[in-house]
Amino acid sequence: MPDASQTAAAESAAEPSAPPVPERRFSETLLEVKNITLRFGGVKALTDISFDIKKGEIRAIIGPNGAGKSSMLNVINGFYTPQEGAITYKGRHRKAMRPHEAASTGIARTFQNIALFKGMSTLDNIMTGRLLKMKSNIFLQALYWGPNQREESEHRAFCERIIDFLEIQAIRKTPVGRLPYGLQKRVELARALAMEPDLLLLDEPMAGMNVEEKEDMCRFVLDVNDEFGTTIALIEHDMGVVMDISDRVVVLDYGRKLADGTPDEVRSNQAVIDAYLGVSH
Amino acid sequence: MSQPNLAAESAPRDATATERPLLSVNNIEVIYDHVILVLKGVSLTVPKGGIVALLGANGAGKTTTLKAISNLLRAERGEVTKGSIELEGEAVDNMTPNDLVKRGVIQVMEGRHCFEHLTVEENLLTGAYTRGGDRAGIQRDLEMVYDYFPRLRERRSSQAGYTSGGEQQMTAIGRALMSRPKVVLLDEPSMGLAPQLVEQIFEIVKRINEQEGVTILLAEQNTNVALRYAKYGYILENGRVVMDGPADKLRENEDVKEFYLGLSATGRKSYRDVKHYKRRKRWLS
Amino acid sequence: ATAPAAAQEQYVPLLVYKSGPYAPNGIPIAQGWEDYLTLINERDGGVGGVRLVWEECDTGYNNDRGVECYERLKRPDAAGVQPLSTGITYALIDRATQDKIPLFTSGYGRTSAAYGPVFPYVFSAPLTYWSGADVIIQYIADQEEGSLEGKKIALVYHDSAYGKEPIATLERLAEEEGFELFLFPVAHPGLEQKATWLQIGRQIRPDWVAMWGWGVMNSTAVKEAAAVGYPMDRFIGVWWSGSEPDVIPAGGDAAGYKALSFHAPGEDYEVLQDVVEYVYGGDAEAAREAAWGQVLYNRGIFLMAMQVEAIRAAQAIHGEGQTLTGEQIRDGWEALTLTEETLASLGMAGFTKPVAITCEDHEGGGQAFVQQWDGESWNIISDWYMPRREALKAAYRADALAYAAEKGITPRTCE
Amino acid sequence: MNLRTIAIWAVSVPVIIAALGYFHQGLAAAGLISFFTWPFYFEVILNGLLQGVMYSLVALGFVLIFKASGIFNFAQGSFVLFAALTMVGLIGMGLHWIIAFLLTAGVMVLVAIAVERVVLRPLVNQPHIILFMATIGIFFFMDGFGQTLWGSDIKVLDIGIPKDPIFLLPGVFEGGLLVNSFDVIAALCAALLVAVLAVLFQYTRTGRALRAVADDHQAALSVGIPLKTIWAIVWSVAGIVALVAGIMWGGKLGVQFTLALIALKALPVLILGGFTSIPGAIIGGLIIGAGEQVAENFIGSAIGGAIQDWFAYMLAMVFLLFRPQGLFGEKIIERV
Amino acid sequence: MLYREAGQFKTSYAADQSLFPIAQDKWGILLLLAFALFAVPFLANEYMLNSILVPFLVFSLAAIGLNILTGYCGQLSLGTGGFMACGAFFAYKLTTAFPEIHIVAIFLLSGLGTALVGILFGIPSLRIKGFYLAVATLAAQFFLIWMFNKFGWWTNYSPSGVISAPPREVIPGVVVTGTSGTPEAKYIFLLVFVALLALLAKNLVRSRIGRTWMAIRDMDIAAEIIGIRPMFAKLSAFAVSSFFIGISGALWAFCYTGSVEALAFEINRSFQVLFMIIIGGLGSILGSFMGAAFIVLLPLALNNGMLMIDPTISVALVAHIEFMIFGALIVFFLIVEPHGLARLWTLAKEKLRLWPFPY
Ligand SMILES: Nc1ncnc2c1ncn2[C@@H]1O[C@H](COP(=O)(O)OP(=O)(O)OP(=O)(O)O)[C@@H](O)[C@H]1O
Ligand SMILES: Nc1ncnc2c1ncn2[C@@H]1O[C@H](COP(=O)(O)OP(=O)(O)OP(=O)(O)O)[C@@H](O)[C@H]1O
Ligand SMILES: [Mg+2]
Ligand SMILES: [Mg+2]
Repeated sequence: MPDASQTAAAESAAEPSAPPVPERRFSETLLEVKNITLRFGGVKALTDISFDIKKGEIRAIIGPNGAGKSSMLNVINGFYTPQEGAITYKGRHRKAMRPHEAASTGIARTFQNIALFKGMSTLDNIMTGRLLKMKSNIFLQALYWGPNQREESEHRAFCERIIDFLEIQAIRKTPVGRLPYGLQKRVELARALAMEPDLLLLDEPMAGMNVEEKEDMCRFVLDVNDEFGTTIALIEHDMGVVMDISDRVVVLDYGRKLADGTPDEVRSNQAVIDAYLGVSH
Repeated sequence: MSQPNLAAESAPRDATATERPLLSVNNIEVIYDHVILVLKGVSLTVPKGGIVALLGANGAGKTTTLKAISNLLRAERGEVTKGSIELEGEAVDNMTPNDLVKRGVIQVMEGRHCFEHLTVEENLLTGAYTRGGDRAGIQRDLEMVYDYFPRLRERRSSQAGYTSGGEQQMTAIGRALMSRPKVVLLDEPSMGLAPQLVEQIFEIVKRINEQEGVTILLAEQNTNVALRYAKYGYILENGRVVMDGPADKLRENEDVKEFYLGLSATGRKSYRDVKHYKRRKRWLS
Repeated sequence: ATAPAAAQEQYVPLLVYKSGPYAPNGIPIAQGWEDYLTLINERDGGVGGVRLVWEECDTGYNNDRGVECYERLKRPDAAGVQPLSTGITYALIDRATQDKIPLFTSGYGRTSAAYGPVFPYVFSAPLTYWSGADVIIQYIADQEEGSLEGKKIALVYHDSAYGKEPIATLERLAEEEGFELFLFPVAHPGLEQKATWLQIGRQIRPDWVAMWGWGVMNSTAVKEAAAVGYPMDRFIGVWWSGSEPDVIPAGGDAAGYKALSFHAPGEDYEVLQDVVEYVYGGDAEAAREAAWGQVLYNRGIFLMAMQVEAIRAAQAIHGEGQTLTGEQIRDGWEALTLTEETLASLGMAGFTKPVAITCEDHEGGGQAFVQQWDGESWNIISDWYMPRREALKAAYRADALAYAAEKGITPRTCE
Repeated sequence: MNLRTIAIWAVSVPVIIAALGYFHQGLAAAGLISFFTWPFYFEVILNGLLQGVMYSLVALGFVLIFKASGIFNFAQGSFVLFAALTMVGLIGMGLHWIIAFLLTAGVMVLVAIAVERVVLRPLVNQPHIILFMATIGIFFFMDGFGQTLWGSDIKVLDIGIPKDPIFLLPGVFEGGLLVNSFDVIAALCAALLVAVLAVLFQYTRTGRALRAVADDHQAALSVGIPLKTIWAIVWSVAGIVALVAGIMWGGKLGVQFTLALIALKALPVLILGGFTSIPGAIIGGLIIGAGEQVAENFIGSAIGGAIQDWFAYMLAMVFLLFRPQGLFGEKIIERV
Repeated sequence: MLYREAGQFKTSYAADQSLFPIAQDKWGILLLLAFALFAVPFLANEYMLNSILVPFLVFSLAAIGLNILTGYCGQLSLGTGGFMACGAFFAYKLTTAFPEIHIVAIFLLSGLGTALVGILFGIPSLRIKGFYLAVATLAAQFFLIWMFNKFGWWTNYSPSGVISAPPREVIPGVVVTGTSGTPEAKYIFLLVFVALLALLAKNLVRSRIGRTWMAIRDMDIAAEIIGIRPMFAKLSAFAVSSFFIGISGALWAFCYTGSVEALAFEINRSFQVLFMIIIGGLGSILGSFMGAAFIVLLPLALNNGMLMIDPTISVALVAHIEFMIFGALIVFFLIVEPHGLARLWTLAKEKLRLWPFPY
């Protein structure tokens, strides 16, 4: 995320864009998934999947339950190692990678079944997102003095900005285990944002929210994308959301790629309608 | 409560005016951990054979209300400190969840809660625990669940811990159906399900409601669908019921339209157009 | 146990263990102590007219609990402490010396503390572990017609400070007498002896087995020995491995098992009859219920008798009929001489052998014998043995001086 | 367990035993350990296996409770002690041992019900570590209670199981292989118990409910599984298993306080077999028993002895490095 | 009405992040420390100092150590006793080999040595979790005790395997080790030393590394996905935890009992410390102190209390009843508040804050 000069630039860019949505164009490829196949024993979760994510876009992944969407994200951030295929990220080619390495190259994510640190407060959860950016060594930390204290304050300030941004000031010190579901999702987003990622993977960020909250969440996602230029890959079942905010959509079904294209293309694809949408939206 | 009751003549009772409601919750207060007051006087009634929706924002107390009914609160160090809950006129305070299931009240918990190490089929079978040795009946119902959710049949022998989110949700609902319930307390059944499946599940809910006479109390975020299938709705805010009424009336209400259905006067707005300055209006009480 | 306030009283703190893993052994000893103290008060009206009062604290045979108990019970006028555990003794040696309270560690504790110049407050009459090891070897040699050349002897020991004490002495003797020594440590609490006895019974097949065990380790050893068919009459325990709780659980299998002791088993001694009369009102059955006549009960009587005699000796120095401080009673210890006559006057004729403690020698020259379990009771089967002390005393001295050097203590001169 | 696994075990076990034997023979040849002979080696393994079954008997009680509630019951050792004490006490009152056994079993059921009411019910749905701690509370209570009731002196428990040494296969090995008849009978009892329990738990409705409870208390409640009853049943069964263990161990060692400590020997067994597997408790027991006896007899004497305590744990740890859930434990599910 | 935070506004993040954001807490702690430092040595008798306060402080340090590993990093350990033994024997070897090194340096060095051992035995934690990990730590426990018991080198070949602490001064003229130090000197030294170490621990757990540990504890997979290296996190927890535990072992041998054999640190010691942190509160430094107080004081209080009420009661019965009450109280406290005394304390404060209104 931004240092001061960037923020200023981003803010001016965040002037409301008037509807109808202008077709956004992206050229640079951030991540490319090539011929990925992932198996668990007999279960084939993904079969020969290829697609790409351009820098700066909002990319949606949709598909029926069990289609392999979450598995796809797990492959991207290194939690699962695919049996076949490879991933090119920021121009670098890789096959297997540990999740913490993925994190240090700028990939952050949220989880379908909330994976917050239940015993910690909201603020501490968000601060964990800053771990990679913090430098002071263990002795300074033990003394809590000088550079360490300054560092703690700086990062705290950063996290406070995110807290303001996501409007969760009131629950700063509450242990997250006690928060209602929707707020937990928001805290999870905050934690991911604190990592200042280049690529943000969101797994059903709006599940279990009502319309109003979804609106808020969409707003946040769009703002992150606009203001900080973060590339976003998003899994979501609410077609309204997907169609409204994503630039391109990839559709998975039973581990295979069914379609790939702009929301409008996907919406009118008969295979997609049959397999997933049911009634057309 | 300052908000006028929408249903002028207190709706749920008029259909079944003579009959006692199946379930009635009278002005309950719930406290967690002896200090956190979450429900501040919630009342609702569920008529026999009805589908009642419980709506409200995150943290409004929907889950808490359902758990209070099914007596699962104690396991979370919560307790009902005021008010009463009655099932067919009988207080349920001292019943264990097991008694309640035997009497036909079962809850589908939010966040799935499948038994990870059991296979999908074993998960379903645990739902039939209270039915004892009725093998043939259980087998029949198992088939019924598999017919409702064909995906589960495919995955029947995988450990539930390894199934996808949606599959787990189906397992959880199927598991509850296996107990042959009279009332199902459904906590966010649509969460994480593909749109097609959401419709399907609500169709199934409607079907069991109509065909088998199962009463449904439904906590939902997906107001749109919920109000389409429910006959009556309650809206919870901050641990209080702020509005209730027949589903169709609620759907017409301007506030509900704006805040729960995402419809403004001009129709559905794109999520792209929502502005920062738009702030929710809170019902004060 | 309280007396009219007017009379003089001498306070005796008792560290006991009546709970925990070692309770079966701790209970009869404590019973012996209490009964003897009661006897002195009831029969003689105290020591030189000074009544004995006591307080108990349960250590559970646990070192830190023992230290806590000591701190709780200690007073300047404490007659002395018997820690009844080698581990607790180690923890208390420095403290007691500083607090000027005598420690009486009879047949256990730090062996080299028998060297008085370095350990003025510790008394280990009548025998130390090293003496015990020496006696066992003497006895075995007698059974083997004088020569141990080429024999195999195994030591099964509790793997703690206590069990390790005899090793050095046995190693020295092995060298001198030409037998081969095998060591078998047994981890606390001593339930795991299968491997030990498989090796002993099936592989090494030593001619004799000696044991330094305590608590459940003893009975387990006897059972395991029986299970591999090791001949019981070639199995000798130290005095802490030769009491009823050690053999009764093994039932008939234990018959023939031997152990050292430094006081007689059984009931036929005047002092024990006195206990029945004065403490139990003549009811021998009630007394037997309370372990009267058992080996460890008799041990309790013996230990407390020594302590009472030390008080008496101290009164002889510092004034008859007075309450004395621990420091004064220490002087009594160093002047303690029990001859056959004094023993007889205490009703202990034949019960134990004379001791004479001096400033230099805190062991006092006691003797030990071998007893054997016949399935019903313990019987004396050997003469009294006198440990070969010249070599032992040199060893005490060397070890004690090394300790003094480490601690920066200047040894007293005895004269 | 299917045929294939059985075949694998049938082949690999003799191979491993032989390999270990040659390994030790090699060590002995190189002078690193003091002795090695094949008959003694087999004798050690045989005795180790029998000893291991005794461990399994205690481990079994742990497994039952863990399987059914996800609770690691620290108090199992004190149950063993308490059961044995009660049984001895009742025999001491002049009852026949069979009657005393039945009465004690009844007492253990009462204990189980009390534990459920007083401890488990209020702590439903708490993290495992809390429940673990609660069982430590029970441990202290039961230890104190048992001793207050029955005293802490050592007692003899003899129900007439013979304890004679037997020499097996005297034709094959010189002098035969020595085992004790008591150990053999104890092993048979344990095997029987395991078979019965394994069937009970794997293939019945109650068995399924137990496993459900272990996974998620709250969800189990929500589908109407009566935790009360389930727990009372399981703790009763565990209590009765403790009684059998108490009779065997008490018969071997005498009944007194230390009996509670044998629980510590059951830990590596449990961990190696997997907390949730009843057959695992037996197999784990066999491996630990044989392994530690071999180590103590051959290697221990070379490096100072009394190594079997840590050796058992090290052995279990090595197995865990390859299978973090134990040999037969349920796979640990890790997903996001 | 005394306990209010209203009106106390933080003007900087640094202020909000300070140790005790609420002024009452800060002053309360300072007062308590001042009392402990200046008043207690004069009020308490020798028994209280030697047998209650000193072991309490030593145990508190061990509990802090274990709490870092188990409470903060979620790695269940039953090897505390073994690590305490490491500290004790390292310190003994060091101070007998280099008598000129200052005793505090000896303690810190033996803590560092123990940290290395901790890392070694922590390696299996990269693969083994939960109760299964307990076995790895138990292996450490039994192995270390066996090693110290078996090899004479550790005890400078003392025939019994018992080491006794040589007298050492912390400042010229004030001996704090062995039995020659006065109870007051020992107590004050321990109080200051333990308080400082506790402060370090508190700082660690509220810094980056503490959050790393907690993340691993709460959900290791998610932690890895936000960029935490599990190996670093777990091994650092083992190291830091063993550091504290090692020091407490050294203090145990040097300042409390004055002499120990390896068996003093057997498995029961590990359980004892584990009880402390569970009763006191997992993941709480304050809880470590409370738990240590509970486990050290309660048995003594029960024991002394019963004898006070009825001096003729048999000590065996007292010991048994003490066991029963102790067990029952553990269960009772867990039922009242599963998250330990520290949590109970916070809840009480929360109630106080709301007082006189119930919610
Ligand atoms: N670790 C695993 N082991 C075994 N099977 C797995 C594992 N992870 C995923 N699967 C299987 O792979 C398939 C795809 O799962 P995934 O979670 O990716 O689905 P999804 O598209 O995210 O579905 P949903 O929308 O329901 O979350 C499912 O059938 C699931 O059971
Ligand atoms: N175990 C608990 N301990 C303390 N507070 C709790 C607990 N469970 C819930 N709460 C609090 O109770 C309030 C209501 O929670 P509840 O889960 O009932 O809301 P909900 O309406 O179901 O929300 P959602 O739509 O997010 O599921 C929340 O503010 C939450 O923080
Ligand atoms: Mg998914
Ligand atoms: Mg909810």
